[in-house]
Amino acid sequence: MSKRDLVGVISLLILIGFLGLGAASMREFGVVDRAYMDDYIISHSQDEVGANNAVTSVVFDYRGFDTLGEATILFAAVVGVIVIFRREVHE
Amino acid sequence: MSIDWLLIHSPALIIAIPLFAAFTMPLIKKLGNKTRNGVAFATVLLIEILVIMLAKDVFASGARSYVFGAEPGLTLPSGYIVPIRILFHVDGMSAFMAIISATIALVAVIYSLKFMEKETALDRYYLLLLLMMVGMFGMEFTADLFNMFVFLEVLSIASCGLVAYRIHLADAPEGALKFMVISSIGALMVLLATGFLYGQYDALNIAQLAKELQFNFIDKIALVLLLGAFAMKCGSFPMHQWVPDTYSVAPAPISILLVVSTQVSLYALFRVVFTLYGISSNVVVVGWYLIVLGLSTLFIGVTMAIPQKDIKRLISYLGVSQIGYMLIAVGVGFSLFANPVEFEIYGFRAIEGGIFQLINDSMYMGLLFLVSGALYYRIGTRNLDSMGGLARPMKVTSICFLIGSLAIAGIPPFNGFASKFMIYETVYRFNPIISIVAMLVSVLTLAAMFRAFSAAFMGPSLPEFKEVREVPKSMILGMVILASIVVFFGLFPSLIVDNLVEPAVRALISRPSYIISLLGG
Amino acid sequence: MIHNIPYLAVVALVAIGFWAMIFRKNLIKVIIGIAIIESGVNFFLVALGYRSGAYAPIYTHAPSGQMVLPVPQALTLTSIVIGVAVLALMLSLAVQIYKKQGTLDTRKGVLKK
Amino acid sequence: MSEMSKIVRSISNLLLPFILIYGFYIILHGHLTPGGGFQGGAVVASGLVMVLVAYGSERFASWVKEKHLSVLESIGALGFISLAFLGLSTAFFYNFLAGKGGLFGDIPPEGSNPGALNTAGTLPLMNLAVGLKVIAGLASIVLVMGLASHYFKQGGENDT
Repeated sequence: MSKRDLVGVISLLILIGFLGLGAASMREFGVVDRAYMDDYIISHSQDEVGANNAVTSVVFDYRGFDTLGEATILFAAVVGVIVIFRREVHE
Repeated sequence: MSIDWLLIHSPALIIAIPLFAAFTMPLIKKLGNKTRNGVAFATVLLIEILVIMLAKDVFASGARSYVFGAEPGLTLPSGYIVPIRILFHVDGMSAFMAIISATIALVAVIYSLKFMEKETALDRYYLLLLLMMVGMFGMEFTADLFNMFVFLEVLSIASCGLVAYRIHLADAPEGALKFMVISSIGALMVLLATGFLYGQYDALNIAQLAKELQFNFIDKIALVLLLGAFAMKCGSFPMHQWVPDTYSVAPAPISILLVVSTQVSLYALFRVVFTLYGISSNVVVVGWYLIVLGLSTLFIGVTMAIPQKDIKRLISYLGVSQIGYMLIAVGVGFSLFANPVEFEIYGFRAIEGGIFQLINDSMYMGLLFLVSGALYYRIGTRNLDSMGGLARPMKVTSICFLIGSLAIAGIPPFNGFASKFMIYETVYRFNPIISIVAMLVSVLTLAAMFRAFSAAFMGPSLPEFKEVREVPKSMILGMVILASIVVFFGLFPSLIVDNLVEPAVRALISRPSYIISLLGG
Repeated sequence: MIHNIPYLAVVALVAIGFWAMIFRKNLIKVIIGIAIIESGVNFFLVALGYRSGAYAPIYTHAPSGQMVLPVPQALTLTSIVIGVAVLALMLSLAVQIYKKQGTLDTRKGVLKK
Repeated sequence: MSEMSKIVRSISNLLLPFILIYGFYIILHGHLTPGGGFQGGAVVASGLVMVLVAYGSERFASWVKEKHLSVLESIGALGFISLAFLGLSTAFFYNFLAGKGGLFGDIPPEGSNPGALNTAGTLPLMNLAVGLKVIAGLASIVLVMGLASHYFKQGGENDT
């Protein structure tokens, strides 16, 4: 086992212990005790946005700006792939 | 379309206009190169003007918030207690960062007009450059953790495409992949931390989270994840290896934008430390974490820089070590946060020094990268050993390089001296040893830069460089803009500190006013 | 503790991803490691939004009862698309690296300098 | 990628219309049922990719050019951001059609309902724009990668 592997093992163990403790002390799965933001969206998505699907109303209205960023990311990735695979690099 | 309307909507417009221009780029490709360059230049110029207008307003009359998809000013839905929509919050610090990004982007586009002329698919180059700008502005303005993650990814993916732009270079895909791996790990850590915080408080807004934070065990995990992620992205030790590999393969105008993007990560780090956690965290531990991170970054960066033969790798390693100064200064300030007396005496001034160093760093690092790009443009190599005697044919370039190297080493009367002196002074009162190490690093920086200068510009003219001429005018213009900023900031430091840096630092440290201006009393 | 098994599964996924990243020598496997971490984080977000016994937050022919939280689902959607974009770019770069160096082994020059 | 056998090609011809219809259904009903622009776009794009795999990237490229796809993608993105711009009289991303009674302007009845298409304001339009963008984007990623792998296999250098 090389030195690099040892460092890897130790950092991985620290990470697992750290996240595992955090996950174990999270609130119980399936029990949401505070949901001010989500309850507002569930109860207002029909009268404010007019959408039956609350998730879509979040995606395109309440957090529409995130979706613009997401569309931008996909756009940038497509452009990046095209740039990486272009044939001629000099004019 | 009055000025008022423009100011109200400017946080959104500063993001939306470059996005619109970027999306149009593939459509206007057919209209010719002039149109394409014109659109790119006009967009960055317009954004620069908008940013300066917005910053002037913010410095004069306080922070501005923007709500996406609802009436302006309605940060909470009427009669409700928590924010639902994505909010932008532009305070002094965000405006300060936006000025840096907009200026550097403008210089990068001016420089690219000639520098990139011979490459193909330039519409995509300018498209990605605009998207990089969008990512930076988004991270600076947003008051929403998930939105910050999204813009972090916009920034990384656009930069990755640009780093790999000269794909024919042997190292280009490797440099880009390294950058992408580090960025995506960092971004996933941010997302994990966002999940931890969301799961507890059902909120994504930074102000709302700051208001409710209890600093329990899960909050501590989220803090560690966020600190680790942004420290990784700003190129500090031990994750500094990607910086030289990435910077050296990227075209020079992109390298200077990458410098700013590391500083935007640094801004996000400061935002997390000061605004999200602030006084409710253990300030001494976090402060010392930043100081130790800064010290190791400072030292490793400069020792790696000295033996480099590739001019861009040398400058990149020095750039890594410069990040250390800001981390140390802000760490010192933050560790005194809980102690108002000492904070007033020198803690505040230490943070001021760090933030002043941030703007200075972006300017002289930008200048040095542009000069290395100019050398590459004319002689086609980055190897210092095969250069020599270039001062005679390339006078302006060599003077710019001299200004940049004196500034980075902290020699008066250039801007590096002004900010580094503030840092030495205040850090010395905190802990003399740190200050002495920082000064020592400055001397080593000077040595490295002196070696590079004499290798490239001094000595007899080499026969193979008989035909070398000065670079085209637009490239000179880009360098001269940055060089004059470096000189100006060095000659009138108090003007800049009073008018730009102090409002920014006041905004950064005042966590209660951030919360109140978004959520009300 | 036993109620938190989904969160622990998230930790396991993230750990597997990091393991693949650190110890696998093939570039494609490193990229797969990142994709695994990505799915772990997405799983975490979705798990945070679950309410026991609740229905999907869609009113079309909805049964009466509580609904699960919609925001984590939207966040997960965003994060999945981002993951696709990142994956596409990284795989393209891996193809180019293979073409230039003839190997994807991280011990033979790739990503090591 | 090279062409696959006759069986694969025939089956993919047979399946393509169904996949397209299903994908467009998901895009158009995004505000009523699970789905939306991204999900439906991914379905349609996967249908196109199936054709690409069956016929090989060169033949596919003779029907659908990469530059046409990037124009389509730009149009989708521009449509999306323009819809966001149109709300600028109030705020960026303001849903200016919801509840106004016109196009997509109806408000559905409170609570569980069968769902009407003419609701949700700008959401269906944004779904369409994003759907177009995702179809073009994902198809062009796979097309470019397929063409490149074919090109590399023939020993082509990309720095000429």
